[in-house]
Amino acid sequence: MITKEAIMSNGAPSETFTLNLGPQHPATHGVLRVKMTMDGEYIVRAEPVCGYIHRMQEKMGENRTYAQFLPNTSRIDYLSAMTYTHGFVGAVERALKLQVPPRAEYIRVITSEMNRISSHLVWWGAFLLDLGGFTPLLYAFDDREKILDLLESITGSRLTYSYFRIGGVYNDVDDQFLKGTREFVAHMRPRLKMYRSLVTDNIILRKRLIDIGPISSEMCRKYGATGPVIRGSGVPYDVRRVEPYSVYSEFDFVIPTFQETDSMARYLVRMEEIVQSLRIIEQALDKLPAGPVMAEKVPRVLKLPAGDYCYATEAARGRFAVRIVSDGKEIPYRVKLRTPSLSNLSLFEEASAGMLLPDALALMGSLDLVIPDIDR
Amino acid sequence: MDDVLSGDLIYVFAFCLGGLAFAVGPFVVVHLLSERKTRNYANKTDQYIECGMEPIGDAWIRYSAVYYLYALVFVAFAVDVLYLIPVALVYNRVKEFVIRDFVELVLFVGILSLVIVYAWKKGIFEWKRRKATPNS
Amino acid sequence: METPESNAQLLSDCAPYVKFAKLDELLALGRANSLWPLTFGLACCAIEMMAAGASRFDISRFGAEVFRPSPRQADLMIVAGTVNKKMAAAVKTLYDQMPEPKWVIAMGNCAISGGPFVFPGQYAVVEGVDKLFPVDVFIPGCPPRPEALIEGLLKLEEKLTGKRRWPTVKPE
Amino acid sequence: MTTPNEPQPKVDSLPPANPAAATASAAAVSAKPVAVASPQPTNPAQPLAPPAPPPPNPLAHLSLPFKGVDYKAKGYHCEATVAPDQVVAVAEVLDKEGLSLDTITGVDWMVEGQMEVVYDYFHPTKTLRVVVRTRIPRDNPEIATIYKVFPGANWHERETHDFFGIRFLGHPNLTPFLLPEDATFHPLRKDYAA
Repeated sequence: MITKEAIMSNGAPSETFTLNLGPQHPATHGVLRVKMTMDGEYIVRAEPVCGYIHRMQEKMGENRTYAQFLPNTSRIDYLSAMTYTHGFVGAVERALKLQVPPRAEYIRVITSEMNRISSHLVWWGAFLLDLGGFTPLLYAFDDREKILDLLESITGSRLTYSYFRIGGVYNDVDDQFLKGTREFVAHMRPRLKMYRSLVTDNIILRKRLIDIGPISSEMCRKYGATGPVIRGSGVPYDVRRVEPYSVYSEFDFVIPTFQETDSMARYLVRMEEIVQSLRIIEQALDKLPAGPVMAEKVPRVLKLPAGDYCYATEAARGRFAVRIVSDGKEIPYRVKLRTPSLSNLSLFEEASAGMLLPDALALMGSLDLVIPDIDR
Repeated sequence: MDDVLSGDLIYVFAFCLGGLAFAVGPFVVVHLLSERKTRNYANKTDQYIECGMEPIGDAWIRYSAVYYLYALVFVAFAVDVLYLIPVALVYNRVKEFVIRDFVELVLFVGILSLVIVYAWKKGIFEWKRRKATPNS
Repeated sequence: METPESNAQLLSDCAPYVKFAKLDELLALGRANSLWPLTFGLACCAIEMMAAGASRFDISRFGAEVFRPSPRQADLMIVAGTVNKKMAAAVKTLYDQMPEPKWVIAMGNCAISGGPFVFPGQYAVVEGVDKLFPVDVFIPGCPPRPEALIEGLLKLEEKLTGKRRWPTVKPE
Repeated sequence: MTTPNEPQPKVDSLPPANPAAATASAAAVSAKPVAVASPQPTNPAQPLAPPAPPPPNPLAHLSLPFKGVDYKAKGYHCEATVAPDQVVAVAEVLDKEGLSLDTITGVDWMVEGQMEVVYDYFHPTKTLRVVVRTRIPRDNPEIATIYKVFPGANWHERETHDFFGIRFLGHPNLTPFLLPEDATFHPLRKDYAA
């Protein structure tokens, strides 16, 4: 670890200068500012400064009823909006002990997994953009448009779906969606082979990612990092398996885990997760039961019994948890949103000390950050 | 000074004038066509670009020497290419000197590429910093 | 000396072969067909802006796919997302650093009026980018579809050149 | 205004409050804090079924006042209500146990004149979700930082300080995290006027 003293004791001491990897920067994919103290190309200290897209989601939770807060949940992390709505809706259903019909649970799993694939595709395109390759972004968005068409046909919007409702889903899926999803799964598998030969086996990518930004599982535990970051460090922590919610316990899928702890491991975890999500979608399509998609007697005005209720889901970036503290009224007393990107980024300062600047950007890209997810 | 020489001189002079026009021309055109003033709302128009933030500290500081060595390697090859341009004009113009020209070219470029071998050994391309005192 | 009539006569003779236009119109035509946007994605609308720049919706058909990171090289700022009070100073700085001629597209409800984040007691969001600097084209939507962004670009080109290059789709 | 450490008349609909704020003896961690073991909040909607056997307490081997919680109803496996000065000790014990810090939540109980700070922990390998609650007086909310045990708490504490004004003693850099650098208001306090 290169500390400031080590640099200073370098014979002719070269001064450090402060660089703003500021709010408007192509590599931060949003408005994250990193105040970097640099010595030449080496980073002495990289301190992320957040809050440039703070949109008061938690304050809005305290002056909106449960149903009114749903559109907010899909604007926290707009790339895996389904799992965020699933977290909030799950917490309310847990408090009301509401039984969601099985068909709705299966539809929730299918749409969440498709949303995870579209989120990983955006990450893949943007990450390769950081490393200098522009073509993968075009391939990734071309496939992603197919997912968005399918999700748009049932939810009505491309990105910020408020598709899940308290007690079920907004409307039923028609067989045009089911047929399209099967075609998409069949189309995506050979595409993944092409992605592997185009990018994953590319020597330039391997040189840029292997042994870059090692994050030990101990550091993940100390900072609370979850998702592909902790799975890239050898710990198979996945909320779908550790705290099974919805009907995830009925599918068999593997939690991809790599021991190498470097950026390449996190890259491979996400590419493998796309394959696992395709498997889950296929199994869910085969076992999709008939029946209603909305619980019968959902009270019009929801009044949660007093107390606090948590619900955690596995978003594309990690563990998303909602804590609703209710005092019996129809407006929640406090809504706390535990978002994965905040914890994943909090270890960046320690992980990037002493690295070269381009490697630190590769590390930040491998953390897969969505900045409104950090600032809420 | 017979007229042939002055003809050539005029030709060279015209060529330099053309080069100068290419250099100064855009400034004149831009000055004529661009708007007179820039609208600004926080009068930060002439502040250095730093992702929308106020630059912290000064950039005129003592840098590590690696940048300088990197630039030296570039200069070595820039000069190398400079000499190759006239060679390209007369390359295998005379039929029986074909092999000789090729060997001379390879020799010239070979000697100059020793710079890269030397720089590689010195570890300039890995951006390693010279450690006066071995790092503990 | 030629009389005005013979001048007009001369112009009309070679009208079919030579197109006469004021220099400004020529410049406007060039600028309209090569708007270089500044990569300035803030939130959800940034993903739709990326989708517009990617393969299916492809704004390179209108010469706008070159996203310049540095404000000095961009002439169009697409404000895609929520501008909050901590970010307002940076947004104004970026606007100032862009050389004239520059235009602004406010993409999405957040940039137009603060969008879904306006409620009594809100303390963080600037309600509308036109509070900071003049905006040329507003694109409503949350987030607006990539086609809406392309329509916004065409509207801006119409504002520059006065002519609309694409037939307007009449809602039936 | 009643003095903060004298327990307020509890409104029964509030969650199990623990008035141990100032009166808890600063005994070693293992000593039982003066915690009123409040009854499990029965849900009035349900008919008064025979009380289910108390859910197992996975952290029973620890000497801390943990109570098992029904995961299906609440979303976490066990919780403990501790005095504010024991929070760091509990964090060290849970750190040795191998848990990881999930998040730190502030809740402003203005009616009671107390601020509640809730620490969430999860276990990376075992199925275990732990909640540690503590109550601090509302007029000068101060609590020790657990930054030394969990560096990840740095940002969570700065954010809770932003929203509630809870000062975390010993925190290396308690400047506004999400709010503008010069912000002095705390928006999530119940008495915050725009």
